[in-house]
Amino acid sequence: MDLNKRYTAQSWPDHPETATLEGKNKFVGFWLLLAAETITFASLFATYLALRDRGPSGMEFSSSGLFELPLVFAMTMILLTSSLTSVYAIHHMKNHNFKAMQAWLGITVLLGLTFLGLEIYEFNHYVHLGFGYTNSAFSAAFYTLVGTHGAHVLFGLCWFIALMVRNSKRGLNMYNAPKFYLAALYWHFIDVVWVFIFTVVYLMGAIS
Amino acid sequence: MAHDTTEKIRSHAEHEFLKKRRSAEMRHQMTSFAIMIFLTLIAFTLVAAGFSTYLIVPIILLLAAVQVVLQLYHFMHLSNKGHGMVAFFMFSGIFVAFITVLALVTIVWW
Amino acid sequence: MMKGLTNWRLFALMTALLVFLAGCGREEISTLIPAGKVAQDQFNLLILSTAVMTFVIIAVSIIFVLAIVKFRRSKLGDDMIPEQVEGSAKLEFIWTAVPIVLLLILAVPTVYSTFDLADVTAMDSIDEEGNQENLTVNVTSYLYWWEFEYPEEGIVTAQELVVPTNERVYFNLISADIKHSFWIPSIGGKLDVNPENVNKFYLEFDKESALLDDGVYFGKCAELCGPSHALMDFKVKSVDREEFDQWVASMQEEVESPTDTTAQAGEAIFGPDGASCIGCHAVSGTGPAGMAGPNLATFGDRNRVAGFMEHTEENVKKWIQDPQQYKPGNLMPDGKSLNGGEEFTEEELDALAAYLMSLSVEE
Amino acid sequence: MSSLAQKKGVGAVIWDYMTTVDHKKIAILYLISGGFFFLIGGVEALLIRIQLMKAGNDFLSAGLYNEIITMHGTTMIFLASMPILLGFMNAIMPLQIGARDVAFPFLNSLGFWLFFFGGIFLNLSWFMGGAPDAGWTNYASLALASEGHGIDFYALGLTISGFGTLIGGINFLVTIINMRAPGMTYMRMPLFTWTTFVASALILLAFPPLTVGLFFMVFDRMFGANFFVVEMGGNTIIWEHLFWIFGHPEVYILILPAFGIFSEIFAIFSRKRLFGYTALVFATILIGFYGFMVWAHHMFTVGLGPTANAIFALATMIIAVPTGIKIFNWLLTIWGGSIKFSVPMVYAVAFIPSFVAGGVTGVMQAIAPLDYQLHDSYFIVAHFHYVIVGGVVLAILAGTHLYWPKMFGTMLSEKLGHITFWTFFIGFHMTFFIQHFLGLLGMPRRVYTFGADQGWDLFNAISSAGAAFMAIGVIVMLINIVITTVKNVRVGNDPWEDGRTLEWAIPSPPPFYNFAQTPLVRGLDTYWIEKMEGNKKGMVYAEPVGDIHMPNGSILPLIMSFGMFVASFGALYFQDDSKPWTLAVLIIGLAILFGAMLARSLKDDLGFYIKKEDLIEDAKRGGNTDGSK
Ligand code: HEA
Ligand code: HEA
Ligand code: HEC
Ligand code: CUA
Ligand SMILES: [Cu+2]
Repeated sequence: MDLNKRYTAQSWPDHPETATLEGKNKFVGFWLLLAAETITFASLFATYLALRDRGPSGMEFSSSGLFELPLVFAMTMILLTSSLTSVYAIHHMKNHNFKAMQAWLGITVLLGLTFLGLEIYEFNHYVHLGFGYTNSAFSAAFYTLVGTHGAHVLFGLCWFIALMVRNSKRGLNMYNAPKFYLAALYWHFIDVVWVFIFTVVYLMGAIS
Repeated sequence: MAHDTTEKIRSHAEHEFLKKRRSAEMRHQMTSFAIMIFLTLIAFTLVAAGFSTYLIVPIILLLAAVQVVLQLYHFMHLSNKGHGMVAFFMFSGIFVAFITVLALVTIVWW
Repeated sequence: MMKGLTNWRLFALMTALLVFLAGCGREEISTLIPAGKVAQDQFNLLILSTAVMTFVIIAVSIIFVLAIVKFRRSKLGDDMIPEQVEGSAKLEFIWTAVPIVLLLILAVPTVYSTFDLADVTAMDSIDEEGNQENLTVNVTSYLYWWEFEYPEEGIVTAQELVVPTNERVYFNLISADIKHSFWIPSIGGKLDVNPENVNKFYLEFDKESALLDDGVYFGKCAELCGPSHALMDFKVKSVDREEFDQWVASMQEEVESPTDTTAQAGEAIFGPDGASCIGCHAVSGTGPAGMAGPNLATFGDRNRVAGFMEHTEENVKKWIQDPQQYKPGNLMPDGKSLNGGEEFTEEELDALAAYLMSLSVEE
Repeated sequence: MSSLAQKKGVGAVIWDYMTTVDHKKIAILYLISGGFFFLIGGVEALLIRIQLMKAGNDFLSAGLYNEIITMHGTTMIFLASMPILLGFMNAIMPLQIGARDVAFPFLNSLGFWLFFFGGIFLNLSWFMGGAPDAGWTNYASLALASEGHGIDFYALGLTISGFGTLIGGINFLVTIINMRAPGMTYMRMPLFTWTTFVASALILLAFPPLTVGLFFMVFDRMFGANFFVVEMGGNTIIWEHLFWIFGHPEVYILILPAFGIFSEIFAIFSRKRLFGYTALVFATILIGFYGFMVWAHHMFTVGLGPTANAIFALATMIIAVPTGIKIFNWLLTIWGGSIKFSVPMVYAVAFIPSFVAGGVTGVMQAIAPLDYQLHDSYFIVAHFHYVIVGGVVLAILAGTHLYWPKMFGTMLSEKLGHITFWTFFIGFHMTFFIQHFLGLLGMPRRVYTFGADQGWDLFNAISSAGAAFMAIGVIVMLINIVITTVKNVRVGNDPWEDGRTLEWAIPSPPPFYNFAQTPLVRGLDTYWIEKMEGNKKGMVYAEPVGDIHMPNGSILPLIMSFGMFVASFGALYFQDDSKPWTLAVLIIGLAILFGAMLARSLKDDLGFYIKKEDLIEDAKRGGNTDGSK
């Protein structure tokens, strides 16, 4: 594959992410990874549900009293929006508009960072209330589930940033187009997981 | 095994058509996004309003499921051409995910 | 005719096999010599399924042997190119349908028995006077020993379960530390003893254990639980109802001090002013339950020391001196540390052994 | 850079293997390390049998015995059987579908090195304070109570090698989905490729629960979490579920590729196409699917309640149906064929009754109330060794003989092969048949000793004697391998003469680009079709000779795996106060890992081209280059 080959918007293929065999392979492989991730998260959710509110006798924390819903609401909105901004980025990728793509990715990263900041704040807050990781089965399950999601956000951000920096000078080509596409897919997947987290952990917790 | 696609240059008309289609698609995405936000709002409002648990839980789970479908099908294009195999594996994954959750919520019962 | 013949052969073969095996096994522990309803039900399932499986194996073997005998290349010649057959829908149907039928034959009794053996609804039923109708035993497992509490009767014993024959006995199982599994092979299948929940089931004991060579049924821990998992045995005495009631009554009596002087000396060492064995071991049949060591009220009546060693004074002494050597990883301290840093003297050991052997509720 | 063959020094060869991304070399790496672990697991098995040879034996102490059974089970399943099968998949599957390589050559190598370092890590426990001792199932309450670091080695080691396996699975799936040669439709794929596909799908879907369970174990033991700590609200049954949601599919991950190997053998050595190919394919898929709905049959005695037990009992029994379909289709494949009893075929033929015997005892265990008696007794040990040794190990031995010429270009001795077969086969039945009865006579499994008064002495002695026969068989096989390698008599494309699928149409061993021209597949058993039609070249080409794009080798996979290996030591000793360096080691390890990952993603690695001229040149010399560049 020739990295220096220049494309114009007109010669840029319809589906750049799957236009080469490498692209196709990455694409299918990545989706398979997402299928595995689905099960990973399901196992974490299942454990969380089984251990929710379980702790040593006399534990003072329960899911109904602990969580800060307004904060969670803000986080949800931010993450949902970032999912849309990454859709814009890919839209521009497909139109072979590198600058616009980078800009939208930049916005996505900013939103992601905000989300991560809020999550760190939230965890810190709970820990200060005395709800530490080693307190109970409940706290372990909670932090592990939500924290694993947080780690995915962090990884997604690093990925975006690495791609943006690495390719800033050379623009779009057949080699990196699939990478951008997959990073965006990953980001959507993170959003999907969050939808379940806010529903199952926070909302269902608040009313249990 | 061809590693580069044979290059195809679109005519001007084709290109314009494609751009139109993409913009239309983008409007579509905006709609999905609006729906997602709306569903989220409903979910949070329901909880804030404090209806009976038995009522809310199924509803918010359903809302979550709808959102996920929107993400998968619109943002992630799961229904597009060439996604047959990956969709199959995603569903297998969801199936295993489902029985895992089912097992741990029903069978760890004490 | 052909079919009848195979069936007959099969039956003969199975009977022969079982006779052979029964000869090898021990009545105290073999699942092939069931001594109670539960084990009997399970044994019947074993026979039924073995018959079905033997049929399967024979069917496969016939085709198999014919094929490898008839179609060897050495017989057919080197150049023979067989016809490339694609398959046969009819055959596919047959070998889908027949196994399904066979499985259905197994499925019905499986489901029935699964529910039947799990039926503990009668556990809490009470008669007019408000007494429990059925005997319930609370089993608690500890690292390498078993405690049996009879809540209605208010008595506790360890290592040796005593039960009446010919009635249902219900069990509540819970573990005090890690997971174990409660299994008396000739009486019925096992049930896990989990740390987080109480498991319930019932067993029936048809035969008095006194009629066995060893006088007891052998019970086992069936879940890997550490180094001495292999030694976490217990014994079961099944006696008729009358004898059982007597046993309960004498368990409920106050313990009398021994009359023999050596044993009296042993009692002193055992007590709070001696090596404080009493801090971990109760010697009264009334308990309490949940002590750090097994209740020793019936020690003199036991069949084994620590569940698996021959029941002799010699072994008791060895055990007290160095439990680790015999049951690695068990939680009883060795003689030296119990005796304030000094080994027990031979006399002290004699005394302890005599005392322990004198602890008895049988006449 | 040219494909010219050249003599290389030992160092260069080792470096070549450390950096290779060629699926055929990775296959060899898998085979060697898997074989090595098989020997270790086998020696552990022999130690077990020596200890249980007679009542009250004191050859091994109680604690050591538990370590040995744990490591025996873990090693055999995760480090021996699975990698060896992955090796065969790597060696053969791309050839069968007419591909030049797998989809992700780099990840392929990463998968291997992760497995390798995970396995080494696990086995280092022997020298670093004791091996894991809670059984290969590692049930949580015992695992948390276990002292020392054995369990930590287990949890971290399996996490690492588990990642490797998962990567391997994804790689094979994508390869099969995207890289089949023109004309190779799904329903024309050889059965070994099909079983690779389904087994990889099972890897994809089954490993995540295990990984999560292991993570919980790591966090509970090393970082103070309480997932399984009952007093803190934890629940140990969660581990059992997660383990078996993985564990049951795992046994099908083992047996399906074995089925695949035997399917190939039956067709080749009967000179007949597989009877009921379509049924075989669907049965494979069905087994994979049902595999996910039966895991609780390992937990019948846990106390899940009669409803759960009944459902899982019935679901389990159903698996007998697709498995039966396979057995009968194999029987009908040899029926009417022309059977040649070469070594691979002898194994395949012996496999049928052995596996059926193991399968039907599985169905007996599926009868929940009966399983209350059988569970955790030697009956279970007998069952799973019948299916594993009688299925998987026989397949591995058969596959070794079958594919040895394709992988190494030499033929293992038939005579020694038959000796191995008979000693191993007799030993196998002797060891394990009698164990059914031990179980029925009340002998629990995982006991380091047993009393003489329980009637188990004779049977245990017989069982131990059988193990010795198996050992002789394995040793003869090692001798066979050495002799064959020393003699080095080269063979042609189709050494068994009746090969049916694409891998037999190309040289043994194949050139590193596999196919100079991508083949066009014209039907099931494409090579057989060409042979029957008198096509001397063995295949029809889908493209003219042209430049071939190949990936570059890389040392990064090894470095990444090594990073995880290092980081694991940091995590392992994390809670030891006496070791202040743990955090530093953890960080260094992760830095190596992520550094290598970053290097990989920042450096464009576009591979290289083999020139058309070189290919033509190569073809003249028989197309037998060794792939050095
Ligand atoms: C390769 C590995 C492998 C395979 C293929 C199987 C196959 C099967 N296994 Fe096995 N199993 C194990 C490996 C395997 N198992 C291991 C390792 C354990 C123990 C783990 C541990 O605790 O350490 C275990 C334990 C195990 C248990 C738990 C026992 C217990 O601990 O209490 C059960 C219970 O149902 C079971 C059932 C089955 C069944 C029904 C099959 C079926 O797939 C078998 C199907 C095949 C046939 C039935 C034969 C061919 C069919 C016909 C000829 C058709 C006609 C047949 C009939 C109508 C019956 N297995
Ligand atoms: C793939 C899986 C696999 C394989 C192949 C085997 C193979 C064998 N297994 Fe095992 N086994 C398990 C998986 C496997 N096993 C599992 C999962 C358990 C449960 C563990 C647990 O309870 O947690 C188990 C448990 C287990 C037990 C029960 C232990 C107990 O419960 O207390 C026994 C006892 O007999 C046993 C025996 C054997 C024997 C004799 C072989 C033989 O077939 C081995 C044959 C191989 C050899 C004999 C190798 C010979 C090697 C040489 C001669 C070396 C030469 C040396 C050099 C050149 C360096 N195994
Ligand atoms: C720290 C508690 C503790 C103390 C103190 C203790 N034991 Fe024990 N003892 C145990 C435990 C626990 C067992 C069960 C060991 C096993 O079987 O795993 C046991 C078992 C025994 C047994 C075998 C019981 C049986 O049912 O067969 C005897 C006999 C015994 N102890 C005697 C003594 C004597 C005598 C002393 C004092 C010198 C003593 N013990 C002090 C904890 C204790
Ligand atoms: Cu208790 Cu094994
Ligand atoms: Cu299973």
